[in-house]
Amino acid sequence: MKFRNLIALVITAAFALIILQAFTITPAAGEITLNEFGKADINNRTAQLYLNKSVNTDNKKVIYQESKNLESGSANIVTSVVANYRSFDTLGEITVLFLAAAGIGVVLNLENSKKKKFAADDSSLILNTGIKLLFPLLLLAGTYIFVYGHLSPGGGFQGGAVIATAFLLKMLSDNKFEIKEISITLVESTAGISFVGLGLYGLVTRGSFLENFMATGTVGQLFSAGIIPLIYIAIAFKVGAELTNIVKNLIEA
Amino acid sequence: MLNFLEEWSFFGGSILLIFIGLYGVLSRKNMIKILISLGLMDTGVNLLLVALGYVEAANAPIINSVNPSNAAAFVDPIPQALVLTSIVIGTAVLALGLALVMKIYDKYSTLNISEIRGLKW
Amino acid sequence: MLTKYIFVPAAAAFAAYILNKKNKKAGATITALVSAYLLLSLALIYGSWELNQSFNLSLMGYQLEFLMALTPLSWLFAVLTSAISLLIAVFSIDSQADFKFSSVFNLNFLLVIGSIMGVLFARDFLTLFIFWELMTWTSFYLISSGKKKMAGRAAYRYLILSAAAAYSFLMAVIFIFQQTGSFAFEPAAEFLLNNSAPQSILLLLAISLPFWVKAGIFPLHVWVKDAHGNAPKEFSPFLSGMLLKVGFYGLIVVFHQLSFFKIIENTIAYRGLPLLSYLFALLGAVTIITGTILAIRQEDMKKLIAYSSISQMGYIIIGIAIATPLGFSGSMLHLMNHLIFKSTIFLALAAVIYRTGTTKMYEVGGLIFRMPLTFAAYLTAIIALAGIPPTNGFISKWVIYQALIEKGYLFLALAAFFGSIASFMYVFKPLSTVFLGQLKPQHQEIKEVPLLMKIPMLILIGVIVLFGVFPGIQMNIISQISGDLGIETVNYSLYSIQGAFGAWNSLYIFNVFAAGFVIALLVFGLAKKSKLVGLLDTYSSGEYVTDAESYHYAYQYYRPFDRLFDNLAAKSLTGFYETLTANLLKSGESFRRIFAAGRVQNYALYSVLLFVILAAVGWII
Amino acid sequence: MVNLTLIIALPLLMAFTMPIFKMLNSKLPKFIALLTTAFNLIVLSSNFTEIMAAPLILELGGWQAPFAINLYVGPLALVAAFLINGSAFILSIYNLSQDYQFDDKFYLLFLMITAGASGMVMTGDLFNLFVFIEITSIAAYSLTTFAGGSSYEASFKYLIIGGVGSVFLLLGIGFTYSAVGSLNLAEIAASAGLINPLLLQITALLFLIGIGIEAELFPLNFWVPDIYTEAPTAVSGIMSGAVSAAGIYALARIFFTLFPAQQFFNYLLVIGVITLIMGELIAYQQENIKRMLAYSSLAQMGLIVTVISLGTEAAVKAGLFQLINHSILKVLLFISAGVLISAAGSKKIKDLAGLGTKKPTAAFGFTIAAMGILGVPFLNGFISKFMIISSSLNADQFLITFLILAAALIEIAYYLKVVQKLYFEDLEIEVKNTAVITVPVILLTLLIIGLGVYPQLIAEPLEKAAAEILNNSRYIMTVLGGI
Repeated sequence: MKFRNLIALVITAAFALIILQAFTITPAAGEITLNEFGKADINNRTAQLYLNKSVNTDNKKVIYQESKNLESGSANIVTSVVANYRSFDTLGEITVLFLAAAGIGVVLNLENSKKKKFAADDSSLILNTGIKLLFPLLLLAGTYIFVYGHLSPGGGFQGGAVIATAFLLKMLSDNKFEIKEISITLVESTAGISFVGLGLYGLVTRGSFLENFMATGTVGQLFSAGIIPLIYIAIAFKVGAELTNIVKNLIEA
Repeated sequence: MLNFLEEWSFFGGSILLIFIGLYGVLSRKNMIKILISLGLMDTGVNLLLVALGYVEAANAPIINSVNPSNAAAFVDPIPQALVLTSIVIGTAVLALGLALVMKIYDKYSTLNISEIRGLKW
Repeated sequence: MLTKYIFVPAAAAFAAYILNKKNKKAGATITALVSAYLLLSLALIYGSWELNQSFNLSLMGYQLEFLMALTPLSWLFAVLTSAISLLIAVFSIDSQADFKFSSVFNLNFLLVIGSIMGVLFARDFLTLFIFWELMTWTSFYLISSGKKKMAGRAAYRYLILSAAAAYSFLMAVIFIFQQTGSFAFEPAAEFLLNNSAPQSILLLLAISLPFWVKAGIFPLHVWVKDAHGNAPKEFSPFLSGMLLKVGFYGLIVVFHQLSFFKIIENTIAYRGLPLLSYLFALLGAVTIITGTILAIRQEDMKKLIAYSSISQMGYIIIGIAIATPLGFSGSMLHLMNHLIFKSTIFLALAAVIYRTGTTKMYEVGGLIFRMPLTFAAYLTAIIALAGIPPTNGFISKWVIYQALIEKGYLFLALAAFFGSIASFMYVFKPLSTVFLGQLKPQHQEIKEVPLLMKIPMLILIGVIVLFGVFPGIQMNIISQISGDLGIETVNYSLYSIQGAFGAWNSLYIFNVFAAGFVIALLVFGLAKKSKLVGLLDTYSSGEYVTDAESYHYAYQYYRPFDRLFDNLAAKSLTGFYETLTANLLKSGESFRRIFAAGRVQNYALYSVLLFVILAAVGWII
Repeated sequence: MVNLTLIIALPLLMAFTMPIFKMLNSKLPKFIALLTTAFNLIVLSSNFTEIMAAPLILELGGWQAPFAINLYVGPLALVAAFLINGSAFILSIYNLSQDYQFDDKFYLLFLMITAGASGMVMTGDLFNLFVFIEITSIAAYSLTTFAGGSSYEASFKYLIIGGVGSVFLLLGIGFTYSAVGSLNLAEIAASAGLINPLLLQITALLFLIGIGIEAELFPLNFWVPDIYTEAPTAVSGIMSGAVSAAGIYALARIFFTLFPAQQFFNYLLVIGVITLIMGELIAYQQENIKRMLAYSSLAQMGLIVTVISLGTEAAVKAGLFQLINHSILKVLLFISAGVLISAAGSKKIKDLAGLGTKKPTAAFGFTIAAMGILGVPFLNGFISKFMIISSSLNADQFLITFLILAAALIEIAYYLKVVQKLYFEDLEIEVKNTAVITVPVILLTLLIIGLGVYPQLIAEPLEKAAAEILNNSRYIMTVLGGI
């Protein structure tokens, strides 16, 4: 092991130990420290308000398929955090992905003429057929994931990622398969514009950016949760398009 | 022993991941390995974040037919939402990094970071 | 209105800049007109010492007061500034065609004039600092615009030294501001008097540092030679004549108006002089000696005169430091006289350079046949510089000797005498090599300078002799200044000054010298003329002469004398400063090699390391 | 008065639409960028009086202030946002005469770096701050590579450092959330006093490293020279003028509002002074003009951090003024240097000799900005230098004052070298055609002289900003007051 690496090891270990130390503190009276593992005190956290859906309204109890017109109608609380309470972060997040996709296009500096293909000209029949079979299933699964994002685990990112996987597999197996740059761009832009547009519509009609302007319905039903499904659809298209774009660029470079 | 594992496999384990990742970033010569290490660090942090919101014997924060009311014990949903964001950011950075590595490889024909020192001082 | 002395030149500066683009002579003409206007209006306010102006400004939470007032001291300096700039501007009208940066020259020249006026009228530190900085910056550009390659470097050194000193000034001044809540001189002086003496002395020394630099006193004189030697030839007279003097203005302000001398009054003394004052005088003596020795070694005529300026500054500082009535008057006289004769010398040299295009003495010779008026101007001026009656230079030096001997400062007097005698050696060198001797073949055709260049030189010759005969004219304003500063005045009449051991009557001396001059002229006219031989007509035993210049008698003129000081000169102060800064900056180089070595992993390591270190520091504390 | 959320939302919208604009007309993106930044400036101005009266809290998604994400725009954030969007506006004017290869992508990234930096200064939420930092840096990674050449390498370095930094930041955010149970800055600040000192220290240091990378502190700043040198001029300009300002803001917000313990200010003071001295010393060694400017930027950042961490009101004011000056001057320096570089076809200082007469506008811009930095009277740098010295002496920091002045001396040395080269030396080179920068130079020169002659212009915002940042209980009250 080189001397430099040894130094790096020592320093990194010191760093890890210092971080670890933060978990071993025993608090004095009235002092705040980190919670022990598994003892997160949700009652003292903002999360409690989200679980109760009582940030703006005073609400203590949410009942599946019963409670109506809650401030955030999603049954999946993570979703309501991602796409409603903290949807500004999410907007930032898809922006990051968008920037990365654009950046990769710039970095790789692709010219239209010399695009490479990953798939061999004679990729195996099994692979080809299998992926042909999988492709619609994956699309369907992806769609299900983002459409039911507010009811079950899943959501726009996950759905988008699955959809992108479908295209990735297709690109890996079929050398005739081609996605036009322009269609990706259009999907990307439209999805992004709709997300910001939803936010701006909230700003215009309700007075604050990304505010929910639709009825939230009954918890647990498909048509509920206000703009959350719309946002998730936009996110899914955007993430799907962007991941596809990234993969496409990396393959073609 | 089991108790210890339960308690420390999440905090300690994720910090170990961060440690391994950090050491990898600081010591590996191959640029792709450096990026992998970066990814490892990200994973470690994400795990830690989720672990910080864990509540013993609680459910995923979804109100459904199994847990029809929010009276049931749920884990903290916020870290999960944060992790979702940070995963995407991590992915984006890694993808961009890989693209850069491809470009640098084109120029220097090597992945060894110690040979890539066109910019110094 | 005192502000007009600042704003008129400033406004004219931009007008000159723009008009000069159309016509190359416009800028210098405007400069001349503005200087004439300033001179005239200054003459009109002579005696109205109660003139003052003030502005209040609340700036970013600081209550600032800008004060300006007219004192005899500032009046004198303002008159000198505008007079000399008038002469230089007239002189430079015709030489503008030589200029690469004619517009920039005029812009900056007028700005320098305006900012000097600001410095002179300022009665508070902030105004003083602002205009001082402006003066430094504009003169920096003026020096940089010199034609030679060294000009940039010289200007650079000048600015760095000035800026360092200005920062020490700023720090001290703001410290005082924190204590008194005002930048004005009076509260500051009061505060300093009541403060503990060591701290006050330290503060005042810090405040005076820029003035020491500007005045070119010994350890800080390193910028003078190159700046003078490389500045545009039209600016050198102003640089040497006026800009150096502004430093003395500042010193006088610090010593008297900020009561530096009062503060050190009760410290340890040597022969009745506080040790610190003696130290200053000693610096003056060292300045005289170094300046003189280095001047003798010079091959470049402008640099030679620059070193002579350094040594002459030594006289002035000695007189100011000992602060006796005679010493102060002597200094002020010498200050004025030096301004006059040194600008004459530089103008004469500028005329030579204008015609021949070189500043190396061994490249010219015998110009007396082609440029008699320039020669006359130079001759008169160096007679004054060497301190020979009946010129003004003698009188001021005489008064300073009187002051030194009166108190019995032996070493200082010796240094002064040494400087005076040795100055003869170096001023004689350009005289004999540039003007005397034989004309070079390539200079056969050159003519005397045009009329507009002649006029300033003629005026200056007249003034040198005038003040040589009637020092009372100068003593008139000097006595007002000493009165204002609380120094006793010296007895004087129009043509005599009362010294410690008798009076000087310049009228007698003038008559004696006039008679002597007539006799000498007769002898010269009647005696047999010598034969003229070409300067490069050298006997070389048939060997092929490859380097004719080195056979020129001006080449290494004082070589035997130089040898005496070779060891000393090798240890030049400039070199010392440069090694010092180079070593300091080398530490930056090692910084760069250690840290910024291009390894991204190291960069990442630093961040982890910083975390660990800071955590450890926090843990230890 | 226009809703301030638009400052972030509109660039986002425009960025998403940029590919479509490009399809409509290939010239459109650069004008869209210009219009968007101009619009942002108008939005900011329209909110000026309101914010001067009381800080503005914008609840995003309609959720009550401390419980979800909110934007907090106080006087300090307003000043910083003005700097960011102002720099972006000026650079957009400069960009009008530039051609980039993928111009839609360039302008969308450019808008996003602006929006990211604006978000950094406006957000009131810790995790949101992280997201905006990432937006800014990812945009910067990509923008750098527009220059081709070695810029990929520079970008890769920044990416690695940024990646490590984001891990630090996330850890800090995780710790804070786990301890306090909230991500809102005000809520954290309100209960920060109760946190165990050891934990507090570890958390604060994590933030110090994470944000120190954006604020360009020593020794976290070695990616800076590479990026500034290799990136296109407009990107160097925005990084130096806007992103670093946002970094400083974030640092100040974290340490004045969240962890106002003397210990951390002492750390920052030491780090700042080292950054200052080291930056100046290394800048002096540089032969490459952009690298010189980069190290000079580092030094200025060090100076600002030093002064601000003195922690008195006068000092914070001085630091902020210096920050404003730095943004104005560095933008001007970078665009003039960019023009000079492309005229000479070289980044070496010695190859720029004699461009003063051949490229008068750019050379004038460089000179006036250099003189502004050096603190020539009647230019803005003079006022800030005066305020800095005054405030640091007032805090009895003689050594710090001395070091600041010594650093300023080195700064004079290397800037003047360039100015002299430009004007007083000659080199026979063929001058290439370059961008026209008359409008930005005039605008910035007016600002430089305007602030130098009449600094009172920004006295009120600075006063309020300093008072705001120093009083964290007011911040807490303003945000939590709604409960």
